[in-house]
Amino acid sequence: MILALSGKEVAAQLEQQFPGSIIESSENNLLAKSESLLDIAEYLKSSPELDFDYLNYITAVDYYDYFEVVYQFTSLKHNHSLVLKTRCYDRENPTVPSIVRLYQGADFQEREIYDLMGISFNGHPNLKRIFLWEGFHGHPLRKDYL
Amino acid sequence: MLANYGYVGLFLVVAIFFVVTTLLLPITLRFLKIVPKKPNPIKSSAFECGMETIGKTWVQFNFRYYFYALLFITLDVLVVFLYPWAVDLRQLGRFGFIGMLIFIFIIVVGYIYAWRKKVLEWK
Amino acid sequence: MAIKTEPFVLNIGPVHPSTHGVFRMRATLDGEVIIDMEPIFGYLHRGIEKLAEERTYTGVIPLTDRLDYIASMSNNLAYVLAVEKLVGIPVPERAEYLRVIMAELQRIAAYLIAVGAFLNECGAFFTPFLYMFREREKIIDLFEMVSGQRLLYNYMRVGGVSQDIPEEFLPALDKFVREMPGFIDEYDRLLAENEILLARAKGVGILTKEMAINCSVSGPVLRASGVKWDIRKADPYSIYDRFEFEIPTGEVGDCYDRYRVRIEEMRQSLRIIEQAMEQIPSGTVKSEVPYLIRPPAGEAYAHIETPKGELGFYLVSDNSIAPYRCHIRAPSLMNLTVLREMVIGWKIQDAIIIFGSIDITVGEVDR
Amino acid sequence: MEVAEPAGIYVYSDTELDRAEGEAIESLKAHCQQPIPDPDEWLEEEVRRNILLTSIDFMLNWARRSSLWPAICFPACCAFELIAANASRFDLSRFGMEILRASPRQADLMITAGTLTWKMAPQVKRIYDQMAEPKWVIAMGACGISGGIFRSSYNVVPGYNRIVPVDVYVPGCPPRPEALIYGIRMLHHKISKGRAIEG
Repeated sequence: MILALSGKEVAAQLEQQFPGSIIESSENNLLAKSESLLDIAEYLKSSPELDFDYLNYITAVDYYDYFEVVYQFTSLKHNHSLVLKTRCYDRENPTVPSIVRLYQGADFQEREIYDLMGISFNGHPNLKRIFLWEGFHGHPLRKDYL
Repeated sequence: MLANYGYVGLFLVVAIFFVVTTLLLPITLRFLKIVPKKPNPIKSSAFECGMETIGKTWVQFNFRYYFYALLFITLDVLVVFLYPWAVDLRQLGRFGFIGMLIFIFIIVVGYIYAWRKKVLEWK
Repeated sequence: MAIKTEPFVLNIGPVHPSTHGVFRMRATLDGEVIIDMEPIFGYLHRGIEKLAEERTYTGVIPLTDRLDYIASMSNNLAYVLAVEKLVGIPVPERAEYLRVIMAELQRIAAYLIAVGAFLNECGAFFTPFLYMFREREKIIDLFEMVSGQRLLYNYMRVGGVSQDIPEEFLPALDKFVREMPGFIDEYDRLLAENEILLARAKGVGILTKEMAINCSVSGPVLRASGVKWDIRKADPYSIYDRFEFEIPTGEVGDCYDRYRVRIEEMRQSLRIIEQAMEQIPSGTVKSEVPYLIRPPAGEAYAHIETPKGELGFYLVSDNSIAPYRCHIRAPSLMNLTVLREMVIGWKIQDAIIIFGSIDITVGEVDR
Repeated sequence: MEVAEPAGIYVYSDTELDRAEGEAIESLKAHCQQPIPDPDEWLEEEVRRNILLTSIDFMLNWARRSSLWPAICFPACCAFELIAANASRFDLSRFGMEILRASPRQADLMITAGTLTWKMAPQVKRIYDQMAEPKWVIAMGACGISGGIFRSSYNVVPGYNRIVPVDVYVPGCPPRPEALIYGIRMLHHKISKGRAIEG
């Protein structure tokens, strides 16, 4: 049975590692600042007792006044999983650090979010549209797309 | 003796007739408008999985394809000489047989040399 | 004397017999060896996630059929589990057993296509493919009895399944389950020690365990690399914890291991179906669900083990009748992350085999 | 035989290739907003033909319709119904459609099995143009006829007749192999009524 780690425990651990990086932590997910996302993911992957080595998915949701990027990590050894979220508030050019260096599986998913939602990931080696063609105007999955 | 040449002549006539008809058939069918002819630039361009071809195709290829061609030609020449020898083996008798063996032996030496030099490895 | 050879760009493009649909590889070649390869998607991007946002929760089910169109029962199951997790609807026992039977039958049908297409690309021109289609037709007859459709079934509903099985379904299923191991042994005898397949698939396209985990690969491709990870065992959904079955894993992670894992998993699925047929209770098949489901605001993620890998649905609801956001975690798209590393350095014909052994469906890649 | 190391990952910069493909798609999308009329206006008007031509027409039409080879245009789900129709149960080779030809050069019938998106449209148009003359098109499935269940999507062409002239429409999602065979039989009737020799 995959034990979904509660956001509160992990938040406590992360707080003393990176003070001030956790905005809020509810029962089943963990909201972090987007600036410190990269080293949180680094810590989650490298720390022995957490050891999240498998990235389930990355997705993005458009809540009109902010974008929310959702990551779910799983540890194949300890059989537990964690949902990590970040938010970016400006709508013209939302950027989130890319975690392709840590999880190569994030490559296509980040390109898909850039293509359909318009969130650009700085640090991504090959960020361009994955499903639509180059000249396509706009990002279809946004709520204000016609 | 003359009759034998008759057969060769007959064979030549049939061959020419066959070649001429296969060449002229599409032209006559097109003339009779049975085969429709609607050329357009896209139809004459190369088919590459539905995309235009990218970049130039006259590139410098790897050398190993050339080795294969060379080896094929050397061994193919051997086959051409074998045909007339095989047709009247009984008249040639033992002398012809030994001669051909020597000829084959020379070619096989070249083949073994190429084999030992690992030319046939498909890297 | 080293002769400089120039690279040459070739499109193994959208219209190609062995790309399992419309998938394009832009390969840079030196002679036959691939120096570099860029996968290009999007030729079948129908925007299913956008369409899902303007349909009711029950209306999205036909959309999920068309995701991985050769395993549409599994897609339905994944979506329906996500909605039930969001809304919290109990599912009657008989419906749970029916879902497991249909999902496992669909796994066998999808593996038959996967192995058939893989061998088709190995050069066994259509012989094993037609053998395996002969068995798949039997499974399709069973599905037609149940849902009336041959390929896209739209069979499962939130809270159960759409209709009960006719009474001649179980005898037909019993006949199928008794015959099928014989056919699988027939393929195995035909293919397992076949020296052409061994020569072309053994040691070709090796995927190491670390790369597989790092690239979030899932399904038979991950298990063939030696990682014992199957969601039916790791995170048992519906009633999979009541059946016992093994998880076959390969050692090296080459194309031959992926072939072996798929053949073994067919046998395990047959075992599950046998156990499910014995324990199936009678009773209702669908719990009371309002016509327009209006889940409480919140989010839910449910993932199941489909023949391609871990298919997950991430649903966000804002207490309206349509999902606010419906993200689909497509296993085929993740499995393609490793294609570039596995293909570079091999010849084109090996690249086609490696791509065939990963076994993707473009409907799920492009969504 | 060491290989000259390629300049960077790609020998060409692929972004301008993508942009070129993008413009091709945009121009095709702007150009193809109206459906192309189906090539069957000659079916209705009664053509007076003398006997000699009719017998040649009959013979040629019989030859053409009994060996239609389908070209490969397999985007989505209908492809598996087409393969099932080709497999041993609903044998399409009874009608002379022995093999699914991979290249359009050797094909004279295009069965469009699947949803057409705007990114795939230039490729399908190119495949159609590269097929040899007397060629026919069967639009298979609801997505082929009118975009089907994905009609309101931003990336789906509402029907193949925007891109290629369609001869026979086979409804269904996916249509059963029997429905496809019925559509092929209708195409056979249509070919047998046609004029084999133009002009």
